[in-house]
Amino acid sequence: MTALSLFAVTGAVLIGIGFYGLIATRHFLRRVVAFNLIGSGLFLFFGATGARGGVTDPVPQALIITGIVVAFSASALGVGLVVARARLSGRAALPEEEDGA
Amino acid sequence: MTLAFNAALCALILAAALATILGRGIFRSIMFFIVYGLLMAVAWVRLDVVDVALAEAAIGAGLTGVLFLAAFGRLVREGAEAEPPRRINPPAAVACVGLTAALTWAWFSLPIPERPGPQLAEALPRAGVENPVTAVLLNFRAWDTLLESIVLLAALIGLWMLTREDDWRNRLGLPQHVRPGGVMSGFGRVLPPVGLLVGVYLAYVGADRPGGAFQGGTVLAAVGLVAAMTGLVRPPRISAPGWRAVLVAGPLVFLVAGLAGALLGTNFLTLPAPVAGGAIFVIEVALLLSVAVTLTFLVLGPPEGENRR
Amino acid sequence: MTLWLPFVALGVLATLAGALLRVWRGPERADRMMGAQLVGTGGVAVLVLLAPVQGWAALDVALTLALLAALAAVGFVKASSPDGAGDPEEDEPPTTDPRSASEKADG
Amino acid sequence: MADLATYAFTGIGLFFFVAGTIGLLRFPDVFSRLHALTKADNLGLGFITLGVAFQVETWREIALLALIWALTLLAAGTVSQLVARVALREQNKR
Repeated sequence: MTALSLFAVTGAVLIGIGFYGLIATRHFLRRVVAFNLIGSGLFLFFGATGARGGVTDPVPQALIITGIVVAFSASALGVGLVVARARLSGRAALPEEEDGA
Repeated sequence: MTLAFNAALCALILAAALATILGRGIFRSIMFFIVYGLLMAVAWVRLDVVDVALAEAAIGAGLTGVLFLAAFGRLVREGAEAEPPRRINPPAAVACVGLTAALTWAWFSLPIPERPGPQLAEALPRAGVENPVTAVLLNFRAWDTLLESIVLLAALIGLWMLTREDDWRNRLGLPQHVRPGGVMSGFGRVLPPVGLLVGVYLAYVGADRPGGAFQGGTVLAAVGLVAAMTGLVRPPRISAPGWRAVLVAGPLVFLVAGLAGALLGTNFLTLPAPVAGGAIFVIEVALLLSVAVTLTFLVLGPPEGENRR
Repeated sequence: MTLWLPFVALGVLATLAGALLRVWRGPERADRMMGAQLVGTGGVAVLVLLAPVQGWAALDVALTLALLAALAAVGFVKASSPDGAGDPEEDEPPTTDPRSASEKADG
Repeated sequence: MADLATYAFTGIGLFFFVAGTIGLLRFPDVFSRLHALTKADNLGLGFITLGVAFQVETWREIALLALIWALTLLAAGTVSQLVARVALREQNKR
């Protein structure tokens, strides 16, 4: 397996881990973290794609740089919403599911 | 040896990512996310994309950690950091394994393209800079960058909309205090000058080496954050006109340059070759300042009064 | 040299697995923070070691990491202070900071 | 000759990293673990930057390496002070 394939598969696994965290965890802050994992897994996959064929293509690199900054600003807004919600309701996690719901 | 190194690096990255999701307690999750960001910066260097590695090092390993830790502290004070007991969710796990498998299949079945496209090599001499990543960011695909700087501004406005009515006139973030002459205030006096130098250096070399306005801006944002947290400077209020001007300077200068391109006969946002170098320099300075200030304000958060429980 | 430096880098990476274990086990929050701090230093060391093999631009990334090495820890001590904005060296949070008090009066 | 110095110094640096990590894992309490950590931080990275400095091509890289080590020293000193105080306060609370 070449280095690029290794990083691309790592990116794919990261996306899977991130999605699991987004679906299966209940605390909102952990969900924001999971969202960040999906984002950076995607960037890794995309970056590896852009480096195939010998030369590194600058277009994916430029998009990833803007993507990292945008993902960060989205996280900052998300974290702000989590904190604001906790102040209003005193909780920052989804309640436990009732059986049969 | 390099394969063993890459494999070990990927294993550590995956271990850290799994631990953020599966570890008990939100604090542990945040710590592993910081570790994960550090390892990702190394991974980007291994992929030979230093431009991305610089951005990841400043944001993933620096700013995001402070953002999450500050949020965790606020949740602790609200008594909302506890997590309900978690169970394994088998359907979600199966779906996510399926997603990973599909992406892996996609990777191995995609045709290998010819890189980079011949258009880029042909166009690069007209770009005005030698670093192809900077050329793409600020000239060839300037649309993305312009809209991205506006997204940053929109996120900040959204965050500020969460301010409470009585906090509106306070300074951004929590009112920081340190022991005068203590370790933290000493650190806050030593680091910012060096950090300013590094940030400006990264932005300056961006024309022909890895670096640029975004990479430099993220480093400057981290420096601004250190200065605010250690009490070296006090954050401004939302209404401060000078800081508002800096926030919009980046997108505004970008738009003006784009319109000028349209008036000078080329298309909107396409910089004519003779002035491209100078125009990129002006845009970069404005973007550097806007990105740095916006990111700092995003981490500091909306204004909060003193000792709010 | 192209074999030795990646080998040392691999060795440093292996020690980072130990740091990850400390982050996982805790038990104190300070322990976890220390583990993360060691990963930061180790990341700088790996990048420095790879620079002669991989290209000297890696040093710029190492510089960025070294510059921000203390950022997360400062955020951590801030977040663990009682009001989220303090300094562990203060014995008690100053409730009457003269500057902010005067400012409030005129604002 | 320069290569020999690189082998020696980076090897010593790796030794300090290994020792620091073993200390971080095996020492019994927070403060002794902090002590182990600063060894890896200061000495390990110091020897590694020194070793790599024998491979540089220009003075620019030497300056960068020196700055990297100086910044890590500053960070390590600050972090150990502050984190130790946080740990002390958490212990006193109990």
